[in-house]
Amino acid sequence: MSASTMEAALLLAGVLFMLGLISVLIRRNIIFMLISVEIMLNAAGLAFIVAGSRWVQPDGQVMFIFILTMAAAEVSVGLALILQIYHQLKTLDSDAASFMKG
Amino acid sequence: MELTFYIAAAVAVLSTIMVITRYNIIHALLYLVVSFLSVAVVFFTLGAPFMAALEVIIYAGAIVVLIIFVIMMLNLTQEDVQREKEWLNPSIWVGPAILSAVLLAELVYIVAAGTPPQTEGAVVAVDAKLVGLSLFGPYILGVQLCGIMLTAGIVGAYHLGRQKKKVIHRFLQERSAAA
Amino acid sequence: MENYIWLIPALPFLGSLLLILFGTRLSRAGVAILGVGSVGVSALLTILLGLQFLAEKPAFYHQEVWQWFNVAGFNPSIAFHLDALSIVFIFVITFVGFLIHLYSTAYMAGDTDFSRFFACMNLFVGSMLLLVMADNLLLLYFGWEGVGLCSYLLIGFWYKEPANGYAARKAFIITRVGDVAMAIGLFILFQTFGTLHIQTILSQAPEVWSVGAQAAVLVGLLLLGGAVGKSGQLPLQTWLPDAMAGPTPVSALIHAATMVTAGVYLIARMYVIFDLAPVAQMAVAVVGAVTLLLAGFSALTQYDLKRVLAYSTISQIGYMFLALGVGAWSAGIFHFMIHAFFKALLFLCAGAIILALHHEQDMRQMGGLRKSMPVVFWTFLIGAASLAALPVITAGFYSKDQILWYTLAGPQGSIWLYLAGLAGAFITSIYTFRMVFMTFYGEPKTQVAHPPGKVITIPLVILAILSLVGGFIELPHNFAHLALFSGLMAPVLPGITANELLAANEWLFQALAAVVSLGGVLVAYLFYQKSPALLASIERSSFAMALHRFWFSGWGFDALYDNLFVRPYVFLANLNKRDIIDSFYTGLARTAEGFHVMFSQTQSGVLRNYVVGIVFGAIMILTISLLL
Amino acid sequence: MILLWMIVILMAGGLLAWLSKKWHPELPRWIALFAVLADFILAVYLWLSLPASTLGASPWLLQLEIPWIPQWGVNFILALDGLSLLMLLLTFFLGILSVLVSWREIRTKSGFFHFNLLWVLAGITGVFLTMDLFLFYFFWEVMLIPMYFLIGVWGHANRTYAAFKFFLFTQASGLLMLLAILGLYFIHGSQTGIYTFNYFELLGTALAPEAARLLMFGFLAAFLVKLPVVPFHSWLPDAHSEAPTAGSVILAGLLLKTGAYGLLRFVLPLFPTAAVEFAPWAMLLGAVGIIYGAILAYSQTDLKRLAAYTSVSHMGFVILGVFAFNEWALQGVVMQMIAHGLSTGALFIVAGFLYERLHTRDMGQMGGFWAKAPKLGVFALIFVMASLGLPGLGNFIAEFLTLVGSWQANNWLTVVATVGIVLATAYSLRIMQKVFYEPAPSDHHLPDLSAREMLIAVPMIALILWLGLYPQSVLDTAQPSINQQLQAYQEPEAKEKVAVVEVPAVELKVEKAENK
Repeated sequence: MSASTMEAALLLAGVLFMLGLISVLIRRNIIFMLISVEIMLNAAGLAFIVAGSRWVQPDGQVMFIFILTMAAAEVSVGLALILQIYHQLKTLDSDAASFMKG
Repeated sequence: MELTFYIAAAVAVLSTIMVITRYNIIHALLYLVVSFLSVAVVFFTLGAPFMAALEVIIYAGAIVVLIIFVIMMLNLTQEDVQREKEWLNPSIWVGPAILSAVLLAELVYIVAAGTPPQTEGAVVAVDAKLVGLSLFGPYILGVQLCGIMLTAGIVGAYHLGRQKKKVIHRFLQERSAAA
Repeated sequence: MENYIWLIPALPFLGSLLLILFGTRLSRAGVAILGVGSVGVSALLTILLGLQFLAEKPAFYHQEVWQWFNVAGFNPSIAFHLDALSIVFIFVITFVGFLIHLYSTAYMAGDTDFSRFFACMNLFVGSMLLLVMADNLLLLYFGWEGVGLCSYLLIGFWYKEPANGYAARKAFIITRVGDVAMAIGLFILFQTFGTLHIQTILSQAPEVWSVGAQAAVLVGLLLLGGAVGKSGQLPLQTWLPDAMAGPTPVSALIHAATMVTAGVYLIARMYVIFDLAPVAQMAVAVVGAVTLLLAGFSALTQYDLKRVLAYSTISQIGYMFLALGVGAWSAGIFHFMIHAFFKALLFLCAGAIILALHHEQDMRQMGGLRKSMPVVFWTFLIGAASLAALPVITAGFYSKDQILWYTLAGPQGSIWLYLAGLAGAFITSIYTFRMVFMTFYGEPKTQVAHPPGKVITIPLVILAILSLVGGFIELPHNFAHLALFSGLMAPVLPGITANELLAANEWLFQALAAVVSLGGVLVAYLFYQKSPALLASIERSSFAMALHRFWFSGWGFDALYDNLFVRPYVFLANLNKRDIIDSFYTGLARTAEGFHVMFSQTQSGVLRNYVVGIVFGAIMILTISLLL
Repeated sequence: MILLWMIVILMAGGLLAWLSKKWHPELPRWIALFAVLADFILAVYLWLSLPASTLGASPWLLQLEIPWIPQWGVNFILALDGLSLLMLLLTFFLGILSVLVSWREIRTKSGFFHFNLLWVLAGITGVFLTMDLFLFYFFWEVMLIPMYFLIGVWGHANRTYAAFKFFLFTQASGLLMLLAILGLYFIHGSQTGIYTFNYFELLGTALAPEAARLLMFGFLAAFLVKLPVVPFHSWLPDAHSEAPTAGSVILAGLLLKTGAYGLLRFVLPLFPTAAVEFAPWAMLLGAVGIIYGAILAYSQTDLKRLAAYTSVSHMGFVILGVFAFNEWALQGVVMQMIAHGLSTGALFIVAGFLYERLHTRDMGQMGGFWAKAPKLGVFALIFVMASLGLPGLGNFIAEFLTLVGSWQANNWLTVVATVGIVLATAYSLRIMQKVFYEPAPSDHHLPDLSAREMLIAVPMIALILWLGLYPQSVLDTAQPSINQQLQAYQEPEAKEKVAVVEVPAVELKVEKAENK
């Protein structure tokens, strides 16, 4: 695979990351935000894979596994939190959960 | 192989755009599955078949299913979709989009500027055995940490997800008292 | 006998200590015995010692009690040096002090703080003795400050009246201004000589400094600064009239007879420095001359009996300074001794009057006391005569005449100083007899409550006798020529020789002095006894009234200092009460708090805003790293 | 070993006092009293058994060295010389007084109070004893935190503010000192290869002028804030006036002295050239401090605040003297440390006595107390006079020696400082005037000193008189260690001495003997 593909793959990671980021920024629905974070994590993982593939080393994939694990844990805890928030506030609006105002 | 990569990449980008523009959360999740699958294809083209498999199983499988379960528990209706529409008007998303575009532009610039040394030829697959060896070799500590984190995640999810009717957080209690 | 020198100051100190510790538990008689007795024994010891001194004629007695401290060669001792000069001083201090103590037992009899009074008085006598007996300047400074403290405590003795406390503070602070000058003088002396031992300095000074050396002049002026502070001379004289707030015996002892003459002692003691610094010595003479005139004019206008005496004290000390300034050392000390007698006498008489008239001090409310208080009248008259230097019979005549004579005929004399002294003598006799006429003649205006008892009159009589005969130990050259006093002083203080040319006509100047003082009496008689209407008509003119006001307020020095130093200081202090520097730190804290408020605004609790922050941060970091 | 015991007794006594509150409410006081008393007796024993004059070249009386963290070159070094011994005596004496003074005043949490009190004292003891810079910094902090609690828990109305202010000032400056200590450590290490915090070994470190200056400012920061010198003084009035009486006594009497001690012990010998460069500025700060403190003291209406500003003024003499670099001035400084500890401590105790009776510190509400409490009046009078530098009391010796010494170094600043004495008179007499003279604005019930209070007052009076009349024993004790601190300055000093005319003052004393 050519270097240009590598660059393209990195760019793909960047684009996906940006899309996730935009989503986090514009969404008020807290589940959407969680999904967007997943997209971003996935994009980051992609970047690792690209790097590992570029140097033909397993480290990139190892990192991806770590990210995966973390994403899984994050989703489970995050969803539990979402449930809790929904039960307390009866809404999924993240702006409503703004009690920690300074 | 390259063509596969580009097609998969295009699909990934398109489906992700669809994810972030949907009002109905189930639709968004379906597109998300597509996005994950296409990224898995990209992994495959990059010579990481095992990771592609994991991507399919865990991201497209487990995580998305988990989210769907939760959505089912939340019992969302057409009203929520409507509200989503109200929340997502252009005035809200233009600013963040510009910001992200700037960030993207910088990333592109960095990738383009820092040209890596050319390595021609086919992709050399890094097989799962090698990954496993390094996981349980130099990265053993990280694996253990991941284990701890997962345990913590399980415990945390259980603890947080429990329905405690009586006990409300004191902060929220004050809130409700004030209201 | 000289092994017991230390007892002389120690006894009053001991008395004071005992009175402080047990004074409240003793009976009044006990307090009186302790207070008067300690000073009495001291006086007795002094007289015995003085007799031995006269018999043996040693250069000096010296006794070291203990070494005070020793730091790198700076080793002052608690040690006493007694020569003729000190003996004259301790004699006056203990003897006059004893009489005044005795008098006080009657004067203060009704006071609730009887023991505190005697504790302070004893402490004063002890400190004053320390001052004049010290063999080094540091110990002298010890006594110097000690008497300042006692003066403060006794002026403010009736502490419940805020004005008294104010006067006391004023006295302490103003004298301290002088003390600072003196302390700086001591630093220079120490730097130059490596010691503060007086005799060493006096013997070394001529070798180290030539005549007119800058350092010598500086030291001389600084010592003069200390002296004017303590002695109430220009420009630090303003505290003394106010110091009359204290009980009258205090005024007699501290603010007339002894403490205020400490400056005279200091200058006489350090005469070598002044010999080496003609400029400083000239300054002493000028300060004395100006002060005696200014104070004399102020005394003319006062109505408070004690204030007249206070101004007269300032004026008489001015004479002493004048004498020292022209090099008539022994004449200055002689006048000190005589002045102590008659001024103490006058104050004690004034006290007797004040006591008899229910603490009335205004002379306009007195009058006609000649009949009701004959003993006081006669003794007061003697004191007044001595103060006015009425010729031949009074001691004051001999001492003052000697000063006037050397002011003119001495090697450093000048006609201007002489004229100032002569004018001063004229004014002195006017205000003195103004006092006599206003108080004892005319119509009685206030009823005498109780005539003074024996304890009060005995000291008066003794002092009156001394005020008359004290002068006969030193008679002028052309008039029996008796020089007992200056003979005594000769080993300690250098003598003075009069101008040959003038000496032939000395009697002429004596006659002039006599005429002047008699003239003053006559003027006073004219204005205050014969035809008060004449005086009243003069006083009605606006110029005279303004002058009167000006003199009455002590030439406006109080107002001047008040506006120049006190008020700006208090204003500045109050302005800065909250400490401007602290506002810098509180300002710093305020700023931090402001930032806190500002930044806590960004903590909106809205998750998306935080994400925007993160994105901004990422963009910034990337941009910066790209640009660099 | 006896040195270690001193610290251990205090620390253990503190813990015990805290615990003993459970058994009996009065027990902490007695335990604290006996702990400090034991230390005091130890110190007096040391003083009597080790007369400084018998020493040879070395000023050190006792030394204890235990390796602590050898990897970093940290040793547990305690060493005692005349200077530290005097400071210890003062510490324990004032410690006893602070326990006595709190006997009735402290009602709440008395166990914790005495714990803090003893630990502050332990910290101060450590600061005066340790000769390892690491340990020094440790003790420097140890005395800080309990003091924070003393002010913050048992203080007056505005105590939290004052405690924070105190903490921030001293902590910030202490950190600068830590930086300087580390800087010295690394410079010494890189030069010799031996990384150590040992004071004795660091003494000879050769420093580049620039480095020496920076390091000196690090040390100065801590000491000048603690002292305090004028632009950094503003924590002091708040801390002093809000602290409980014992806290004020310890603050004024001891904590300020650690700053002065630090200047003597560390700044002078470690940075001789930099200190000489800085000397005129330091003396200027001193002179400004004397005047500025005096002016501020004059305007205060709060008795404790007034006393606090007098401390600022008096500490000006310390820095003036320290940077004069001669024996007179340094002896004066040592005397000033002791005499000021007593005199200002006494003024705070007077304020405490009055507060206990009147529940106010406002002088506007006092007056005419002489009639009601003559013993208190005499006690106050003596220490008011001490603070204005009356001869016969310790402060006079201190101030006079300091000024004599500083005159040799700088004439004009000495003149300014001497003028400060006049201002001292003004504010000191104001205390007497407002509190004891004048008619009382309101009729308070004011009992005179009780037996316990006399037990506090009488030793203080005796001591200040002793210091004023026979200070030689104190001066002798301090002398060898002062010479030690001055060693680096002896060269220029020798030249100056030649200029001074040596006058033999002995002959005159004998003369009279024959005359008889």
